[in-house]
Amino acid sequence: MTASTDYTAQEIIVVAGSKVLEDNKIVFVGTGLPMVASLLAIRTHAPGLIPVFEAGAVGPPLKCGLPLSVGDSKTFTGASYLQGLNAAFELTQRGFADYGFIGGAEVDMYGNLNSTMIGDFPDGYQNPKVRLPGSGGAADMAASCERTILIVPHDKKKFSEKLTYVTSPGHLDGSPNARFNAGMQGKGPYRVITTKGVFDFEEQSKRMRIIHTFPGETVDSIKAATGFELLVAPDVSEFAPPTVEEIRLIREEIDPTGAFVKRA
Amino acid sequence: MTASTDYTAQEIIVVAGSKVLEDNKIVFVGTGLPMVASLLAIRTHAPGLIPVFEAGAVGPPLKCGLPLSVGDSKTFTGASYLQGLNAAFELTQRGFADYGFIGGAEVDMYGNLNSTMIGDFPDGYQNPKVRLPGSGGAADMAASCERTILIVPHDKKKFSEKLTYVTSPGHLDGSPNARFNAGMQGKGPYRVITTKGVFDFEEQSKRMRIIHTFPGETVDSIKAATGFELLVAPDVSEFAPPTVEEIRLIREEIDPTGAFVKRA
Amino acid sequence: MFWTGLSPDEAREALVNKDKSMRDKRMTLKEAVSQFIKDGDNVGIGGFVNVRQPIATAHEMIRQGFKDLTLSFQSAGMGPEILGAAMIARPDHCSIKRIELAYWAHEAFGLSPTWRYLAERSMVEIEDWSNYNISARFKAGAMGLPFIPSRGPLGGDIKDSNRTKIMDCPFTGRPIALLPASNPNVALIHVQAADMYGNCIIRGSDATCSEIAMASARTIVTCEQLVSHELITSAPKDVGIPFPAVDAVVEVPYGAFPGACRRHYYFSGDEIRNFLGLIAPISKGGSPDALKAWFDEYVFGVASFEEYLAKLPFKRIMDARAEEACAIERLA
Amino acid sequence: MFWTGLSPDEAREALVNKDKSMRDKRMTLKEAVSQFIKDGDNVGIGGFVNVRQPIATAHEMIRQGFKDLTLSFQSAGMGPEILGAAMIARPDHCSIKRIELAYWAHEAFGLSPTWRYLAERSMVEIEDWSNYNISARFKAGAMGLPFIPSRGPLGGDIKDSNRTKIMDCPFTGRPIALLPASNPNVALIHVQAADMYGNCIIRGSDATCSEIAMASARTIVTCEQLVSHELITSAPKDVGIPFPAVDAVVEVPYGAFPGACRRHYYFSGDEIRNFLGLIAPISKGGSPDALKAWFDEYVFGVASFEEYLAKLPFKRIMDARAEEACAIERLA
Repeated sequence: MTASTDYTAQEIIVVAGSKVLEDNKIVFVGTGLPMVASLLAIRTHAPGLIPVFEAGAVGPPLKCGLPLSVGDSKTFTGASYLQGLNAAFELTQRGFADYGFIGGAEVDMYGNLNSTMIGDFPDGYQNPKVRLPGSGGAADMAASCERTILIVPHDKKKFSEKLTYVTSPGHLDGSPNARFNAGMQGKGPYRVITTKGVFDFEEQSKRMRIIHTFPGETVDSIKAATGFELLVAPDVSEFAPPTVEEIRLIREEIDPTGAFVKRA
Repeated sequence: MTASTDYTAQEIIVVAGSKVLEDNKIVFVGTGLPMVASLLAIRTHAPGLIPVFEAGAVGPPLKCGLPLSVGDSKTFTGASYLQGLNAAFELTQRGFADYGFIGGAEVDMYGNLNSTMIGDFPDGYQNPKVRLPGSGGAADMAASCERTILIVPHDKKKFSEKLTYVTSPGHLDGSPNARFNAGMQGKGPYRVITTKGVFDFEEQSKRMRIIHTFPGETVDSIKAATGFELLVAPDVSEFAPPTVEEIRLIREEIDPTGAFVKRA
Repeated sequence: MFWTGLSPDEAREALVNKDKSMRDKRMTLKEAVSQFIKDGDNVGIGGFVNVRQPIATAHEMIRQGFKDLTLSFQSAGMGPEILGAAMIARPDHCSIKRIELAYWAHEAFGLSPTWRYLAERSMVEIEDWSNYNISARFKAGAMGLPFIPSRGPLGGDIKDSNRTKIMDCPFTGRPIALLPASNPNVALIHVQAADMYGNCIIRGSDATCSEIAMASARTIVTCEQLVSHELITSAPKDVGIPFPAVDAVVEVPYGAFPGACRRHYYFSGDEIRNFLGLIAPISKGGSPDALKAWFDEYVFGVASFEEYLAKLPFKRIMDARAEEACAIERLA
Repeated sequence: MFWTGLSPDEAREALVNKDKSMRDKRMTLKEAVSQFIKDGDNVGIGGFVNVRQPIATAHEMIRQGFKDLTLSFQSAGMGPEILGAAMIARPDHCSIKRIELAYWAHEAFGLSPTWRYLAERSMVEIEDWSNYNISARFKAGAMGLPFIPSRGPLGGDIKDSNRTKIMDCPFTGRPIALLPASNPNVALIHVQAADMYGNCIIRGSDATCSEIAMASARTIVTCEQLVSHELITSAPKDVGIPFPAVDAVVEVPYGAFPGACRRHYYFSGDEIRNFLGLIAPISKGGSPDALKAWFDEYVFGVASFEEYLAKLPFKRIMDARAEEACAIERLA
């Protein structure tokens, strides 16, 4: 397993994301890098991973290649179930999704995500400074998958003390049983994968915590790039760089056109 | 159109029921005589009638013959839509069913039907004198079809001042907007077909009213066989006896084995 | 207890803790029933009246014996009939505590003598719903919701026979009924085809089979045909129940007999009427000996549903097969 | 007004008064749009992101002009993009008043410049939902219910951006969200196949097309293939939208182009990026001339969607067709 010396920030996100996925579990896959990471997991350590896509496909073998959309024809072929959006989210609300794999533009220390707007909420809701696409299915996955895995590019402004808007609820305010008390199901955010490392949430406080630093980063460099106070796990370790084979799989087999994994 | 002189009580019910059905309307058909009456309507004046069955079939051409069940394979072949029970009742709750065609063991003057139990409700609910099959889909059709057509064999005890139990709600207590105020949709009972005549409901009082007497019956004979005070329409008329052709269709083509229309 | 199967939170927890992987779930019906049905369970029964009732599974349950079951179904015929008749014949061996239902009879084949017997003697707790009400309750369970709104029970007495709650809609101000979810402990479902992982294809009406399977903590599937995963998933939209909802897959041809199964066989009216005829006289004080003899010969006296079928006149099964072919012509 | 389309009672009334007979509903898209879409309508848009978006219908709407529309969709791409871009190019001719949505962007093809333009200039009222929330709202509308419960919006800010109400569940005591039904005035749905009565077959994900069609007062269906009633009903379970829910049936091959349509064509990324590229510079103060020229050439300058397609490089359409064939191999 030769370590690669030539990989991009998005590529290590994909590799780290893939490693979080357990074999034989059901993962509700959001659009973009989660799709690439799930395919990599299936091609490596998790051939029995069962992807679910919000347009409705459950467990497709994805033998036609990387979908460009979670409603893509490539997700439908060979699926074990295929109805519509309501059916996919009802499965999830019922408890069928072990993991949800989502992204966002901003994240806070409790794993809440914003993908709706930058500006002032509620007063400036109708007049956003930056209007983002909106939740899509992310809020639903966040509310009802048993655990969620988040992908957010690491950036001081994006790792924010206070979000403009909580699109996808994580551990809310971190208080005990916050999710249960709000009427939600599932244990909430489990891991965060960024361009700088891998994070979990400390059990009592539900606050984000460094568990792995990516090559070239340190606990301090990551803290410096984070807009809130990060906790540090007692046994924080360096994440092994992607292998040459993993990078080859991503570049040559999984996303050869760079649809989601940018080369630059 | 030669009048038949040889027909049974169930046969005239079928003929009268069929005549109430309008061409090109959607009718949600309950099990038993309503199925026979709907087939007769399709074979005579209403070729564009669209039957819906509670197991899920919408608009089947019924070319394989009389179904023995509303979940029968014969209702599925050639249907325009076929999911399950929820889908059929959701269509109805939404407003797709112009008519519902149902039966019951007992009826009151407001067209409420009982098909659940004879005895004492609520105190004797767990200890019925006679336990009937239960609502099936009749209560749902009664609650949400735009209008309902009821079939009840005429009998003083079955046409009752006070039902043990209201399974399928009609005009409730007859008070203005009673159905709307209860949260229901639809205009409620439209016609009652019995072994003795055809009845509608007087517009203000919502009370059952004789509109047609069957051959051999009079307003007085019908009143005498009814356990509540019947109203009489100003223009009550005798219902024409079934034609020889109608009886032939029922006996030879629609229900040749006497599955629902008993010969005796 | 308010919830007669699992509460919504228990139902979620059961599914979260379950192995949902795609693995071989084939086993014998004997294994499936002994592994997945427990005394006291709330049992969701699939099919509609006498269409796709899980008859083979009911036979196996009676062979093994069961106690204090709750049966939940919308409209059923031979499924509860045979389970209930077993309670009449062998109350020491088989017992039903409670019935949650919309309809129990046989349409063209008549009323249910077992239902009258058990209800009129107060031998079971009763909870009435309508077909849509209880179907919607399974749907709420399948959707992971604690309740679902419905207009179905408004205006009549059904809502006062059960756990429906009425509230004023916060959007319209008009009354609306809230139906509590049903999450049975175990679902019994008969389908036309399944693969070894539990992906199921249902032909004809789905009835509420998908909802019951998704709502339940465990699901036993019997199928007319066990086919390859590749064949099943060549038309993913035909899959009515996805594999993670299924725990056991058993190939049992004619598993809904004497009821009907679209594409395979029509009702066997003779067999249904024959069975009902064994029970009707008991209500009027007659002896249960003929019914007991039937169970001794066809259930307790055999090791499997296949052996029961083998004891029937072959013509009876071929007639049911031929009659179904009239409703749906297909090349083999 | 609380209800932005029809209220539940109005939606019921509209359907009760509608002619639901099985009759020939074929017409031109020009006739369908002029007959069934009115200024001020709440328009439900079918498909999912760039899959089966009703693009041909959007072109025709722009040609005819419209005012004060509300657009309702879960996740959409080119549908609102082209309608919104028409408002940027010709505000006198086309206007959108309000957007009820879960997501507006193009996944692998990037963000929506039109959405940013309209939202950041406060040119439209916004109501955010999640994909499940708004899908469930259409479903409530389709079910004839005033609302549906959901756990989806609990815990975040979406519920405070819209008309969700939270209550304590009367069965569990835990909080639960109630989502008001959506009953649009008109649904725009593109499907693979339909018969002249409006029975529709959808291949691949249904998205929420069935729900939107059943919830709406009127439905315009465009289809890749218009086929016989006999063929459609030879597999009744394949029918995703039944005829009584449909008002107009128009055969428009490639009617979702440059989006994708399962079995027929994959995304035309070049065409999507090309269109988005006309709008992006306008946000930064650039001229709208190129966008106007595009509309003049491809929408106002032609009489039909077929004429727009005829102006495109033939290879672009053949490429989309060939790429879809990789995902689903089929004999013609």
